[in-house]
Amino acid sequence: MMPDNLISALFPHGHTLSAGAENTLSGQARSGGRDVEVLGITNSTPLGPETAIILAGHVLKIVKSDNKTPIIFLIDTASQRMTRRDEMLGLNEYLAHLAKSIILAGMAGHRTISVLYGTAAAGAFIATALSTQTMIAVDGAHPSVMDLASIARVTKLPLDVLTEKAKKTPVFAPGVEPLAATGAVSEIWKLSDGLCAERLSRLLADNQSMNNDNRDVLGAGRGGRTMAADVAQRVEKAFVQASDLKKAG
Amino acid sequence: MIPENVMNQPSWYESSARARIEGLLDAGSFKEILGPQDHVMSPHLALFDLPPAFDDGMIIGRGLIDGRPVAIAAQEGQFMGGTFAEVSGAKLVGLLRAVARNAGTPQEVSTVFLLLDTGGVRLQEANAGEMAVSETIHAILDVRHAGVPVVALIGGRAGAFGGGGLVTACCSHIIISEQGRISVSGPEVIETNKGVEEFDSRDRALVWRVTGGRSRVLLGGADSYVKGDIGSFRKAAEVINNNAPPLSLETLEREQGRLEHRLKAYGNCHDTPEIWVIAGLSTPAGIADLTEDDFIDLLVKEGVRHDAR
Amino acid sequence: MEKFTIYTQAKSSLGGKRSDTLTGVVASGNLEILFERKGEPLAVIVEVMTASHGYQHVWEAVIKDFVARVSPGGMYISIHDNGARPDTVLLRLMQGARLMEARS
Amino acid sequence: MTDWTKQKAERARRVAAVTSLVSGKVVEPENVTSLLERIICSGDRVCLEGDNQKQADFLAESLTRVDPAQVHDLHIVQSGLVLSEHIDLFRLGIARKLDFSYSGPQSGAIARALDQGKIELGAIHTYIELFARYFVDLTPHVSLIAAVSADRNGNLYTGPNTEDTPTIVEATAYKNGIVIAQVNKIVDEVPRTDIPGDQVDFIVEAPRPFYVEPLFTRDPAAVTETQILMAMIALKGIYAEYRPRRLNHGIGFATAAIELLLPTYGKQLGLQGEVATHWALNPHPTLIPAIESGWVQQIHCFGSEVGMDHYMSARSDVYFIGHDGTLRSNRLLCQNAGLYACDMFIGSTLQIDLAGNSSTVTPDRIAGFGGAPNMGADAHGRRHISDAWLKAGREAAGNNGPLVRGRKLVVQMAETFGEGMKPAFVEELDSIVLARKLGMPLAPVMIFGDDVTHIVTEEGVANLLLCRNADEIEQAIRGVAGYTPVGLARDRVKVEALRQRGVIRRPEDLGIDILQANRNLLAARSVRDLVTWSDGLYAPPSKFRNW
Repeated sequence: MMPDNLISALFPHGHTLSAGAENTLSGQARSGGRDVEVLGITNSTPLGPETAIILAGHVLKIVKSDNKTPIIFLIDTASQRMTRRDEMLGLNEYLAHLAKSIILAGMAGHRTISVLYGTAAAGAFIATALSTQTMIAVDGAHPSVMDLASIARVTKLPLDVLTEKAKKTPVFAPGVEPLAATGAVSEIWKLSDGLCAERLSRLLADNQSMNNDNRDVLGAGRGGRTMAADVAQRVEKAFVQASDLKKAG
Repeated sequence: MIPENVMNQPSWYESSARARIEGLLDAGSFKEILGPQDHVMSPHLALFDLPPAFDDGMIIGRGLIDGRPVAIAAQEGQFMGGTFAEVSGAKLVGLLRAVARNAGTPQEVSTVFLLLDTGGVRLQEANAGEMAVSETIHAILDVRHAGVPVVALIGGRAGAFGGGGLVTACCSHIIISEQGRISVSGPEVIETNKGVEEFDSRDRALVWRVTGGRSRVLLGGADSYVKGDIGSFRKAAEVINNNAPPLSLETLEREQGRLEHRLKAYGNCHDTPEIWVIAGLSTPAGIADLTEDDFIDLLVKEGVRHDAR
Repeated sequence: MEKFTIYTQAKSSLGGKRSDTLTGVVASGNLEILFERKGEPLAVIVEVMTASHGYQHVWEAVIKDFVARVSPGGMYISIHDNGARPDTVLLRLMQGARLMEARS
Repeated sequence: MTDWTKQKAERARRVAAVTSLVSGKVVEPENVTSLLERIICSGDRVCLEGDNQKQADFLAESLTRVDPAQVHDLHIVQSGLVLSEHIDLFRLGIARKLDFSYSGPQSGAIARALDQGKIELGAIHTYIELFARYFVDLTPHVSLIAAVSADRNGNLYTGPNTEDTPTIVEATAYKNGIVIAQVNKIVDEVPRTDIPGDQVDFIVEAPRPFYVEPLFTRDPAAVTETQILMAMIALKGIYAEYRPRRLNHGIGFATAAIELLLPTYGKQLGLQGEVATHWALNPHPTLIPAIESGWVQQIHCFGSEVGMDHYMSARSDVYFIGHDGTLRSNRLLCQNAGLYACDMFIGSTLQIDLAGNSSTVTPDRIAGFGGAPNMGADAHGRRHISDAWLKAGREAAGNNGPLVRGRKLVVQMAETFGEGMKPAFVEELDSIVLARKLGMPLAPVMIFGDDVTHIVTEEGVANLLLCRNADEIEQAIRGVAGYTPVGLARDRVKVEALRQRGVIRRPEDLGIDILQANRNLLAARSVRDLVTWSDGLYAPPSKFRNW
């Protein structure tokens, strides 16, 4: 099913989006007076090799056209598909290929933005929404790594204890707010306020140093990841010093 | 008389992350960054009453292989399953960013080696771990974009699961041993979610047929296959040079073609021997039972090469 | 997590030049021990963080035997324990001391 | 006039009652439950073959389906009670009384059933003891057995897992009992006749092959440094001292470590050809490196082991192999060999008290004994000598004492702390607590202290032969009990005195550097290595693979 509400909120000035095979969508739209490419996953589809390879194919075709058109990803996936067959075929390669294609598009000068309007979890989340330069959460977005019940099973902690802990420490809690705190989500939009199209065109206009992954800095500022940015920076400094040490020794 | 093929060098599978680094690099050349004495540890494990590790299970630094400067990162699979977490992830991300930033400077390295041994994201700090995986992938691609190959070495107890499977497939080149496993969802996870009929995680021969080193290298999920001793990993690491594929549109288009073909050719198979039948291998049901030497001969004969990655 | 520090004295300083070493891994039933050469030459300070509660007297007995066997004066020893048994603790301590005694 | 053939007549009556259900000796699987209802009468003693490994599982399942109103109060007499169906018989009221040896996975269920009064327990036997009673007062009326194949005359091929079958059939068939066999396949000709057809009344081709549990496979990858240290202590402190050539090993990891150290550390000690040449032993995969290195001359087996069949067939100089080319095992005979023909038993245990009594019973489990008590007992009937036996006997008698007889070396290995930091050394065995709770007149002690000659822990070896009184035994045990409460409560002066006398020997007393105890000493570090050692002949079950 096409996310018509979302599409009309983002692209009131027209689009040619249509549903494709394997619960994908694709087409072009207008935003802020320019053409954008739009790709998506619908129906909370668990991400398997078929869906991933179709989307990656679209992305690579857009990159090949060499016109630097922005790409907007509308994401409603689930976790990666969990079957023996998919793993046997190398699901990790398919998901990584999709991630690489999206990141390559960014490197090649395409502004990449994901709009999460449904669920996304674990490897599917990494391969899609988290591979774009900017991620937006709208109504219905529910990103997660794993649901609390599964975390409870793995950590062997009672669910209610875990739920209680999650309130105090959002570092493992599912949902938009905890993930926004880590820097994953840039902005949270409401479809009903009628401002989404405007916000999108503003984002598209701002393409300064978009290939600098600064989500850890964002996470530090928001208090959801207090150590990551600092540790990474310390390592970067020490890396240069370690090379000096080598020469000295 | 102990057979030579048993009484071998220290095994990669059994060794600690630190022992792997020692064995991989030129003797005494490892310079650790944020080592144990810096006490940079996970702030989150105390909430779960779990003991931290001085290095958070991620050992990073610089060193030499055959005199060439390299960057190296190793996950300790025995600590929290080698998981990606806030600190362990940030150490890796910082290292990769430093490599990308210093490419072309006197501080540059020729290659990055990732000794992955991971169950994926550390669930006790799931969001930070998920972000660490994503940031690692971005940083690996930046390193590759800067012209420095990133090589994954897979052969530890924990394998390369979850986000670790994605990270592996983002590298320029993958070296794997028989014991190595690469997958996204682990067999136990699939069994828990989909039932034992879908994936019997206790049938370990099946687990290895689906995720193990031999199947991965035959199917194209890994590039080099080595025996399980540290010395063999080092030998394979020595010969990696800058002809690893750059990250480019052409590379990804070739990968697109390779993965589309795989799906089309083998998409109806349910176990790897069915794939080997279609692929025309001579002992489709007996791949796992070949000796290491016979399997390596088979690879040479088949000329399996998957350089589009 | 239970945390405590054991202060004791050795008869002599531990030989060797290494400033620090790490032995063991925080795996189930295992522990990691960080040896650092710092502080008074005969003092032995052992900082323990352990997932098994209620065994401080056992730790003290193990450390006492270790100090009697090896005389690790001048060592600051930090331990992260994930339920290692006392024999494993003693083995790791001996391994760590042996590494510290190395010439470089 | 006395009728001296009542049993014979009764047997004939029962056999006649099932003529409509059988064709010759063959019964179809769907008719088995009806057949059992007519063959078995309430109150019968029934042996439902449950060996250490091989299980007559289809017959067990069929027996649980009989009508308890018709068949009840059975007296189950079998060595292994390991399937859930075995417990179901008691739960359903089909069986009431039980005499057995070993329960393994059902140990918790047996304890619960006992507690609920569902089982009336006769005794927990050792294997030989139960087999002996088959011929005295526990002779089965009906035995339900398992074999690999049968011909239409009932000749059975039991395959490598012959185990208990000949003993059960001997007792049943020659005392007017009825023998029913499930087989994996009915064939025209069996590869060899393990059980002659005239001792077998009925055969059924089971819908699936009988279940076999791989009980003796210890993954070298799981052998710890502590176990390696203990193995080194045992090799240097016991094997090198007494030079036992004929022996049995238990199935724990500590003895697996010894097996894996023979070709390395054992060779360094110059022990090859001097010790461990002849064995009464299950087919331990971890012994493959020692066999391949030429240490082992001969092994007789209690049963087989999953994956070892091809290897053993190809090593017929070492193993007992039939003319058909497959292993012949026999639990009774091998247990007897372990009791009388071995100089040493060495095995792991879970709990040892201050008198050296040991047990694997925990408060909520009745695991039974299996063979350890026979292997781990001095055979007072033994009359032949060996150097090891005489040396142990001399030590026990004291240098000046009269030599009454030799002693079997009975060595218990225990890591001072077990799973979950549970101390192996205790003031009182859990089995004694359990016996009190269940009102059992005899506590299930695995090996009695007066049979134990040595205790090996990671702290050292205690030689109880050299102890002259109960106090010395207690301090010798405390002296190797490490940091357990029992160990911490040692009398340090007395322990040091015992050490001076050589009663206690620590690694350093034996010239062992504990930092040598490392996994690179193992001749094989993985199951894959064992396969390589075996030249590809060993085919481990899937659950032990990582390739």
